[in-house]
Amino acid sequence: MEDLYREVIIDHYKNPQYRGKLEPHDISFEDDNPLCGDHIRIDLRIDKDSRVNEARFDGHGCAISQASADLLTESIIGKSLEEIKTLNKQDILDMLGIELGPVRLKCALLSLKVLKAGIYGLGEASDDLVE
Amino acid sequence: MEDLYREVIIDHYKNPQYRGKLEPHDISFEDDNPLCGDHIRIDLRIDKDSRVNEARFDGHGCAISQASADLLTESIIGKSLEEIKTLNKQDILDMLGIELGPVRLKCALLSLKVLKAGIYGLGEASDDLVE
Amino acid sequence: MTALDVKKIRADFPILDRQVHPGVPLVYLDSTATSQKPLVVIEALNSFYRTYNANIHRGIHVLAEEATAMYEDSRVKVARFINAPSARQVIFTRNTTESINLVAYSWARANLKSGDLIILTEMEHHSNLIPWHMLAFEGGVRLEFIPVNETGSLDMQVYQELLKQEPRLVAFTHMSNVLGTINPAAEIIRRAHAAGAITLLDGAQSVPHLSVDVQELDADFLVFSAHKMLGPTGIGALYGKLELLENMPPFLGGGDMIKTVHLRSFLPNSLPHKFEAGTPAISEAIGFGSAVEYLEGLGMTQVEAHEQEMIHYALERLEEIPGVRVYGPPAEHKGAVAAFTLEDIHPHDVAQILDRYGVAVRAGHHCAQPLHEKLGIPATTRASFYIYNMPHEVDQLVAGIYQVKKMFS
Amino acid sequence: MTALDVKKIRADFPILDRQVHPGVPLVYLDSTATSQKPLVVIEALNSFYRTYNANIHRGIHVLAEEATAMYEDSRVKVARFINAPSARQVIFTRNTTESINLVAYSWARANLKSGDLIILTEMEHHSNLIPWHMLAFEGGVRLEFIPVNETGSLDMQVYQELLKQEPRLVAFTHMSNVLGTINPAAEIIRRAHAAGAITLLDGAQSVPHLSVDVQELDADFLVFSAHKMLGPTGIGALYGKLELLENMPPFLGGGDMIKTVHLRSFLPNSLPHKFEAGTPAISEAIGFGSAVEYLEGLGMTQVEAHEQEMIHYALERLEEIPGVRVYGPPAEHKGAVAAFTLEDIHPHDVAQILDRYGVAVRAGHHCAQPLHEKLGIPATTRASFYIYNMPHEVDQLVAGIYQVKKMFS
Ligand SMILES: Cc1ncc(COP(=O)(O)O)c(C=O)c1O
Ligand SMILES: Cc1ncc(COP(=O)(O)O)c(C=O)c1O
Repeated sequence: MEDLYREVIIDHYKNPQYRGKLEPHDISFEDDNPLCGDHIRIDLRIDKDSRVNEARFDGHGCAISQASADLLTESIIGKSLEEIKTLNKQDILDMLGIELGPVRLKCALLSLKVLKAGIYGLGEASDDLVE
Repeated sequence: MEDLYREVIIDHYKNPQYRGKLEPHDISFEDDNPLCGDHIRIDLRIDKDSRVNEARFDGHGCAISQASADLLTESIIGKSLEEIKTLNKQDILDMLGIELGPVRLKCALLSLKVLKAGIYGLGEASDDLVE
Repeated sequence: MTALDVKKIRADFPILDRQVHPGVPLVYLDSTATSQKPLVVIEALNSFYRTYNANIHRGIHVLAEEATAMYEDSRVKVARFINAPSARQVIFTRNTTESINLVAYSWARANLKSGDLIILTEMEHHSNLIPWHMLAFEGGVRLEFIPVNETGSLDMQVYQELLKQEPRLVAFTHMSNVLGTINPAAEIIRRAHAAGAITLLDGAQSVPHLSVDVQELDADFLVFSAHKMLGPTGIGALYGKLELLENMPPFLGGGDMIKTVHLRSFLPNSLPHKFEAGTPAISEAIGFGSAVEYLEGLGMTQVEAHEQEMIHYALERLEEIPGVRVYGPPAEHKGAVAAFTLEDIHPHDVAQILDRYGVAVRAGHHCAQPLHEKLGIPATTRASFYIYNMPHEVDQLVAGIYQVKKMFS
Repeated sequence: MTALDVKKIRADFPILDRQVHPGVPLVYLDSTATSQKPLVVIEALNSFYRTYNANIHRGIHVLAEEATAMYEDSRVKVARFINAPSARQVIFTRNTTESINLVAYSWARANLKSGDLIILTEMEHHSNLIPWHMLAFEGGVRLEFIPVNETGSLDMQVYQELLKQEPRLVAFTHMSNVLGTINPAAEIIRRAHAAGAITLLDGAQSVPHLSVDVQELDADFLVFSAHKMLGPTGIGALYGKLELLENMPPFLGGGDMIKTVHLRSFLPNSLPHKFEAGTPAISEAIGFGSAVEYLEGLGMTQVEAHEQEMIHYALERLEEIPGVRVYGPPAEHKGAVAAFTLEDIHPHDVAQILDRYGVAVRAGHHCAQPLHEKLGIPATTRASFYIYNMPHEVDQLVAGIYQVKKMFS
């Protein structure tokens, strides 16, 4: 089972480091995975060099979606918005360290989709953002 | 090939004995086979005992539809309307003396359908009439 | 009544030999989503494509005649399976969903006007909700819902109240695909008729698992899918009372559904062809016929009895696991569907870990999001059983659930 | 360019070994109605049902993941086959007919108003007529028709005139299923766009037989059926430009086409799922993917070249028979379809006698009754050719026709 739910996933799911909300924030976006009701919101504070200096996620859902959100949130602190725009599917899979089928991939990528939609200032989070 | 287009069919097709119209008539009905454009009209004169004393068919179409119409028209002269109501698919097949697939069956049964719809005074000729 | 010989049945389903991971055999507990197919159905498709594939209805050559005869013969088999008075009351569609849409587009748009009421239930599958949502949005019909009560059954008292508003249609599921509830269809239909409404019975879950007799139930419309009852994908059916179907305008326009066509006008064909536009799902219809024949061979009473055994055992085993909560009525009032939650572990996680043990279950809202909203949960894990399932598979499910618990503890 | 190795191809089609009457092998000249299927397609269905049958999109277990991946992979293959910019512009439907109805119900009903003009042609298949008849009848749109001239091609001058009336849609067949005419699609589309209209290209006959590139043609909608291009029954496709599809309201409502559902409202899913309600034709989509792969393996240029050879030879042989009249343009301007009359012998009789010699042809109006009205005949006999046909089969057709003549002489 180690290949599927590595300890890191269960860990970040049970003890997320970056769960919470930021008020005020510069960027905030939220969306669901309609398939399973997973929900993720991400709040960012941006400094004047367009770098993320604080980030939090909130929401609920499966271990994969919540652990990825925590891992992603952790990874973007200090990064510029331009750098974040280049993050993709593979980056998330690398953080999780597992292979995922199409349905679970959606869980894993929900937080990245939300993050990018927020940064691009989109009205809707589209799957195209995380191809 | 004899089994398929027996001489009787080609004969009745090429030299129909009962092709024509009756004016005046007591009963007249016409209909198409929409699949192929076959068209049959049947005119009847009925005597006071409700027997057919004159009958003619008109129309155009394939050998099977026209030959059956001629054979059917021939066979009903002298019959009572009640007797005609009992005619069915098998009677037509017996006259033709061949086996037919579902599409050709419709050609073969068109005249019977028209005849029965006329006798029953229906607005439309339905396949149910010739089951 | 002889019980099902499940071992023998299993030998008819090639997929059950499959290992889904190295050394891990398949335990298929997802028949509510789609059933597996017996060899005889697979071979029906095979033999169609290998020996008599042709387009139907308009062909004179041997292949076309054979294909037409088999296609129409399947209609007769399906009609007999639900005891329809005549085969032309069975329209082939893609699935339950298309069948419901056909009624919504053709019957409802021709017969309902703004303000007219349609009664649905809170336990409907999305397929029996969205077509009516669209109609409400576009044409102003009103929708009311029979509530689901604590025990997972419909509140018949509220139904009785709703009937006073003179609904035109009552559309409801015969068996819930989540709760497993078998609704009192005959009674619901009887009351609807007394109130002057017609009824649409969603048989997607009942026709595969129970004996459903449209004449006994007096259903006006019945809809179901082949793929949930051993048949191929891509084919379903709409049964309707003759007078209703005869008076409905066509839905899809095209080849075969016409009697005659001119440049600017056409005459629709007679039933059932009026509603089957274009080249139909020919091989699929033939496979459907073969599937219902297989079920008839087993006997639907026997199928029901086996499923009752399975669900009794499954609920007994599941309910002894701490943290498991199964939704829906007790075993004797439901079909072989067990949707459950396990502590606050997300069903996606449960399903994925079960999969590692070969146990195939579904996780999510099962296309019944409003029902889950009502239950106050976003998703459930659902195990469902059919003719080929055995008690030891329940044991494997239970063992898997204990593994999940261990991992998340 | 290497020619097709037809002998080798024939070995891929099990049905071609069949004897339709004792001692009489099949000569299948009815591919315009539906094509035969290569082993690889039959095996794709087989292997789906035997090893990974599951419902898609919502499943987490291995079977569901495999089925989903293969289903979506087929979409990618079909998209590539017509050079669609992206796979989500390919919607799976039952057939060409449903694809056209989808556009008529969703795009047209949302975008056209009473008095708006749709241009069609006199050579359309019923599937590209009735949906617009229904719209004209119900919503008052106007229909005008590009006439077919003596040589079996469209009168482009009349088209030019009609364009002055500012049509909203030009819907036309790429290749006539009776005359074989290959219409100048790029030019018709270019002119339609110049006049502010969008276009629907009926590719039911062109996509199986020609290389069709939606970007090169700049088609707004393209519709086609798998069963005419080596694929299974029960599946077809609608291609559309992204902006059009994005802005169209849903057509069928149900599972899978939604993002979220509440008791009284729903949000539609994104493309392509928005238009695929309910359990789709899963095995059929997978078979479709395998069919286009087979065609790609042969090369569509090679397919075209082979069919040109076949139709040249067929017309040469047919036209030397006294009393035969073939309809449509000369071989170099048409696909491999020869519809003919033989003296005043009814096509049904011709087809049935040919069948006795194993020659499978179609007889009737071929779902193009208005075209036959224009030609002044109720029906034709149609022989059509595909990748597995050989010149000696034309000879058998010709020999059969002489037998018919003898019988009726
Ligand atoms: C030109 C054309 N359009 C549409 C169709 C309809 O195709 P289908 O019956 O697969 O919907 C056909 C096939 O008969 C055709 O030849
Ligand atoms: C109760 C119920 N209704 C409708 C459907 C929809 O069936 P299909 O997806 O075959 O159209 C289902 C299956 O998921 C169901 O369980």
